[in-house]
Amino acid sequence: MSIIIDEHTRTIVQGITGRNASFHTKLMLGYGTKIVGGVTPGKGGEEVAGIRVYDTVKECLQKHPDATVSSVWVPPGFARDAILEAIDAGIKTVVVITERIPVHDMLYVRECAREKGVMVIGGNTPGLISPGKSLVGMLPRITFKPGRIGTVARSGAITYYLANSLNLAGFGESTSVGLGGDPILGANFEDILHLFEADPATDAVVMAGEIGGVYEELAAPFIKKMTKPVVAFIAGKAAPQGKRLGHAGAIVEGEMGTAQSKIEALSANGAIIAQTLSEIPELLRRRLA
Amino acid sequence: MSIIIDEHTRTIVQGITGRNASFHTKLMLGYGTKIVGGVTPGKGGEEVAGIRVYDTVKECLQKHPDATVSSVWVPPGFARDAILEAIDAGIKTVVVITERIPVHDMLYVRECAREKGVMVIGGNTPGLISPGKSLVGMLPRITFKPGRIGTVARSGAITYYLANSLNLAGFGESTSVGLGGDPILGANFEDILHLFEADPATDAVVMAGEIGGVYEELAAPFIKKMTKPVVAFIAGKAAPQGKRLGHAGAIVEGEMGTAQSKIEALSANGAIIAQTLSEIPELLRRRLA
Amino acid sequence: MRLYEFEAKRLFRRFRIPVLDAVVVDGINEEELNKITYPVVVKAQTFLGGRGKAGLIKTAETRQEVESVIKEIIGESHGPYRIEKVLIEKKIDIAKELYLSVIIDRLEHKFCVITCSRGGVDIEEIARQSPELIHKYYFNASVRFSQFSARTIANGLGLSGSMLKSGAEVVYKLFNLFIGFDCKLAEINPLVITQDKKIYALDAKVDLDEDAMFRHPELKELGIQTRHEIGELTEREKLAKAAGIPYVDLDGDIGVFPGGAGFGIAAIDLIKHYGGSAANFMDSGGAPTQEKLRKMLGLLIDNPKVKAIFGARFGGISRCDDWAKALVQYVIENRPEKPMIMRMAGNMEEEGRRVLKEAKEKHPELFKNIKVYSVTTPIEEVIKETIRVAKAGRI
Amino acid sequence: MRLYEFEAKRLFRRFRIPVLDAVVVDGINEEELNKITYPVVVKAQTFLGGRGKAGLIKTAETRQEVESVIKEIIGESHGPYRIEKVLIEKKIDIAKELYLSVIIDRLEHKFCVITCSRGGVDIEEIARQSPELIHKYYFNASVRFSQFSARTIANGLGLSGSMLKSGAEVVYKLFNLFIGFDCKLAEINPLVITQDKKIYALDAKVDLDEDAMFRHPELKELGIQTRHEIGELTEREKLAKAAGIPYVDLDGDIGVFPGGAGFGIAAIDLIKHYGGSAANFMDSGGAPTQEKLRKMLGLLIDNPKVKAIFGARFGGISRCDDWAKALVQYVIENRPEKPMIMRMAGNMEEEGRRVLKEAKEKHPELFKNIKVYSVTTPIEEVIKETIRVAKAGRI
Repeated sequence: MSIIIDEHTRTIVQGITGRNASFHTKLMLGYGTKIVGGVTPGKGGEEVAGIRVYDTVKECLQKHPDATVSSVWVPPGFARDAILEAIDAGIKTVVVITERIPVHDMLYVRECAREKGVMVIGGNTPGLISPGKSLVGMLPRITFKPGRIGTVARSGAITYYLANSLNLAGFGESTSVGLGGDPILGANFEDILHLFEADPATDAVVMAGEIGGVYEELAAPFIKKMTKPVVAFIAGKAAPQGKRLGHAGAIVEGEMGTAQSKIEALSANGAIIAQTLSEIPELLRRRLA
Repeated sequence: MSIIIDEHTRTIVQGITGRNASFHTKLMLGYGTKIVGGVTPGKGGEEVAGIRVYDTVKECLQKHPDATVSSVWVPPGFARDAILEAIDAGIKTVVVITERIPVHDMLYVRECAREKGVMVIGGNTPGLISPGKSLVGMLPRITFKPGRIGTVARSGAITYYLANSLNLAGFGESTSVGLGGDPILGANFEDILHLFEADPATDAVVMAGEIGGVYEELAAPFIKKMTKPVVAFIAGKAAPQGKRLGHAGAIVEGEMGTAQSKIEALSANGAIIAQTLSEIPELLRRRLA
Repeated sequence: MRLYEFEAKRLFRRFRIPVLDAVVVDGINEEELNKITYPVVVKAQTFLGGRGKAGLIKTAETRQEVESVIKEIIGESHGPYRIEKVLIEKKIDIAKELYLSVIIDRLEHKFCVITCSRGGVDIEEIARQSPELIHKYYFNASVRFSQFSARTIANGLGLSGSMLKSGAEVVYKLFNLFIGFDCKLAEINPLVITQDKKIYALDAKVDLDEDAMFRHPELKELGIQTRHEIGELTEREKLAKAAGIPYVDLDGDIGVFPGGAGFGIAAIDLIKHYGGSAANFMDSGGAPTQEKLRKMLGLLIDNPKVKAIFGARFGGISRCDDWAKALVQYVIENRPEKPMIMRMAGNMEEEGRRVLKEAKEKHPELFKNIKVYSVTTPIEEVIKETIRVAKAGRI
Repeated sequence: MRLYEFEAKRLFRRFRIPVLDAVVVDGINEEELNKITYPVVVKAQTFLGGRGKAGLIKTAETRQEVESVIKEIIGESHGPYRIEKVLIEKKIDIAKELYLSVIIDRLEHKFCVITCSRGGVDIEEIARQSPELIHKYYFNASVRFSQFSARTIANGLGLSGSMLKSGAEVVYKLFNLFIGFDCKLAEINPLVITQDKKIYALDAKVDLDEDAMFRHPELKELGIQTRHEIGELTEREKLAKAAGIPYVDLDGDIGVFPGGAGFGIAAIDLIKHYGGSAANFMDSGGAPTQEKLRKMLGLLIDNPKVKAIFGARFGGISRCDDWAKALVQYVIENRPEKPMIMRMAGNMEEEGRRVLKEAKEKHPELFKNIKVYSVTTPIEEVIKETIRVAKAGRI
């Protein structure tokens, strides 16, 4: 078992003919991900890595009605439309690789998705992986191994280093989910924690957050209700206040977005706080013992 | 009993300070209609016929939380906003007197109303009356008498002549509803027929339609399911094809909007067709005997 | 309100829907004709379809030919219309003709995009004969139209590659035009693809919502005015229109002076049912002023075909006292001799009766041909009485 | 991206939100100052609040006074900012000051209109002390903002009569501006009502979504350019910005050359945790080109404070081979001597290792201060090693 994707999941790739998308389509296929079609408007009929390209998601799903997951790789100005297209066509999980999607667009997309019961992951997510089963996105396969720890993080690289630290210590992942680095996200920590809590193949969860936004704080109350241990790592404790660090999601805004606020909220609700990546396996081991 | 309004119904008047609205507010009060407040933006604090005017529907309902019905008398360019305001504030039935509301506006308003379970009657309706109990709109009280016939018509004047014909023959009305003459309506024949069918105080229904639109045809299948007799009068049999007769609702459009099409659909589903107004009482008498 | 092709294409240009360069002339306009490069297509401007079959679309290769075609077409009749203008467009090499429209579906209460992979022909005919060629896409009025919907629609038209994108662009823009101008219909038939892979709206049909005109002052900038849309107006219809009165001339001899439009339509039926014949349709609108009521009456009195007037006022939003005052003032000022059989009931009836009574006492000779029944006389009795009077020529 | 008051007011004018006539000067501009009628208010243009308390808003009654005030204010410091421009507006008689803003509420994921009947003061202060004065109204992103909502909001501000209407107009337009320009914040504090019952946005604060700038070419027409928003840029930050690299100078001696922003932030924490000190924050963005990677490296090498470089590449959307090639080319071209402790893992790692190995064999002397660990060495070991090297000054 795993969450969201497994060895049976059929996926499609929106924007498949782009440089990154076509490159990672090959890597995903190499990993065993079942990609049944791609979509690029105006390129219907072409092929990428042996995968048929369609003009619209609707047409693609007419040919492949068993596809339930789409990854979106289009430029930010087209992301809103591509996500809405996937939702409208009946896709159940949309993994949005595209970064820097306008905030108003994501607010609109979130509403449509919630209304239709669709999970949107991202934007600016590296994707997710259920090791040994399926990989949707661009996570480096080398660092992920099958196991019983669920991970969820906002940053792509931290997702990789988390798995790397776990694996070097003998752990593996049931599923690793990247939430994405954009300021407004589809799925948030709480959504994913719910899934891990219900997943029989997951024994514990590691979540990694960072300064900016409120998703860590919003998830804290649910952690208290969970039966499974949660280890949390928060980046940005040493970040200078008021300095803009890279993507917009990392602006320190108000009292709620600080590393301190997040750590306090998580810790107060029973999460185990990790100061470094390398201590995470030990913290897990102690709680799982 | 009666449908939609009765002696307990609390109503408000939107656009109350206008010439027609203030005049008919007096007539409604004279009839016994319980008007608890009026709304005209910028005129909050004034009074019309002893009724307090508020700036917004929300404020009005805060003071009079028992109001469930609003009549809307604002100019057509403001109608959409006024109706949405009533719906948003929690009004359950909106009676739209305003005529010539843009078609796109009414389509939008209909969706919002249906989503919130609100009944919008009109636009371009004379209103409705449950004789002896309550009158919302501008129907002339003189022609309506308490009784057990429900009437529903698109045209205002035909609503009056129907009641007049019924009363001269000894019948009275449980409730008379004017659907309105605009091309896109909120409530349609079928909605009102459902209510009359369920109303213990109604023995039979008279419906009056006219050329243009499809509301008569759409209602026909439900008539077949009704236990109560329905007499139908359709205006426009002698109207020249393709001539625009007054309001937009009366354009003959396609095969569905003709008097012939309506009469056939209604008749095939068990409605009794009246050729003149004066024969209606006799047709009712025969069926109710 | 239906627009002429050349007007609709002005809206298209504003929304950047590709149309051909064109000139519009109402005769041999040297300056405009000098702009043309040949060959061209000359198209009569009219509201009816079937212009091709009617010989109202013609090609021309030279200046001489174009002038003779213009002279030939302008002044021709097409159904009830006289052709006053022609649109002259460059002739192009067509590879494919499609059909595309946006309408309001009154059954579903939604906007509906209709497409067909066979355009340039009568779409209703195709819908009957090959319904499988017609695609319909429904959209709620509350939902923003998305680019992906436009692509899905273009894809359903069989477009692919670069044509998918330009086709989707046209769909997207046409939908936005439909919303932006409060249309009841926006149609392109045919939407053509040329041999060199360009896409054009070759024809354009737009039907605007009259009731939304108040929020489209930009139409005036585009030179588009409100007008009567079906058929030519009679002189009396023009007078009525100028006064803001919906009015249609009919063939009979009974002038109908009703309350609302619905009863106006019913009255024509009832007059026919009882063996008479109405001279007109008329609508007073919501709450007419006394001045408007007098104008309405004047239209009937001044019509030589009218032998008697049937009047009915059921005061709702309109008031009986206003109606009575208007009647009295008109009669005193114009001293009409035609018989008027009327009925007055409803709101402010008492006051109305008082006004009538006073006037009659003061000017008995002016009111001898005027009867005003009350609520106790069934309306159909009043109609029958009017028919009798019209036939007899007197009360 | 935060706008200056005078820029925000340009957006306000475009949406017809009433603002006072004003001139903006960066010194004694004769032509502009000749347009003034006295008395006026001279306001320093800066991103921080509290200008009044800081003496950066002053009145002037005469030309002489205004010139002396301008000279006084321009060049002053306000927090990290140097005042470069002042806005000069007519002084008006204020009867009432209100607060109005539209923001994105990230807890609710909705747009939120915030009002307060006490404006012109620190709104966060009021929210703490008198929360009952603050009203919040939430709106879904998918719903059209209605005039009635604007009236309800104006009503909640205690406005009535004609002021209700003009207040509602401002609310409606501010919301539309917020949507129309993809704002994160649009604020009027204070919104003033004058003694003669006029309403003006006396101050204006707008924060735009950088990620939506691509669809607002109209900002350029309005003279508004993308910029760094908080604090003054260092020379190196300016260089980075010109190259499109998010970069912030910090105080330490370890140059951080990370993958994404998230790990860049974590790396600063971890360096501190293990007793070191980072010299910078930097983000490579999604999939950086080799050229961009070389520029990133150059920023660190050229920084005299940097004693050692910590590099980490976990190839995801970015590829290890690109990263390795960029490193090799930079080293060959620039022959840097600073030690670099790196780690490379992930997508295309094998190819990356091959590139590095070849280069090292060809130019062993250039790579003697460069170590590139693999996936089997924990990242924190690499950080500790870098701290050790930075302290020792050599590998």
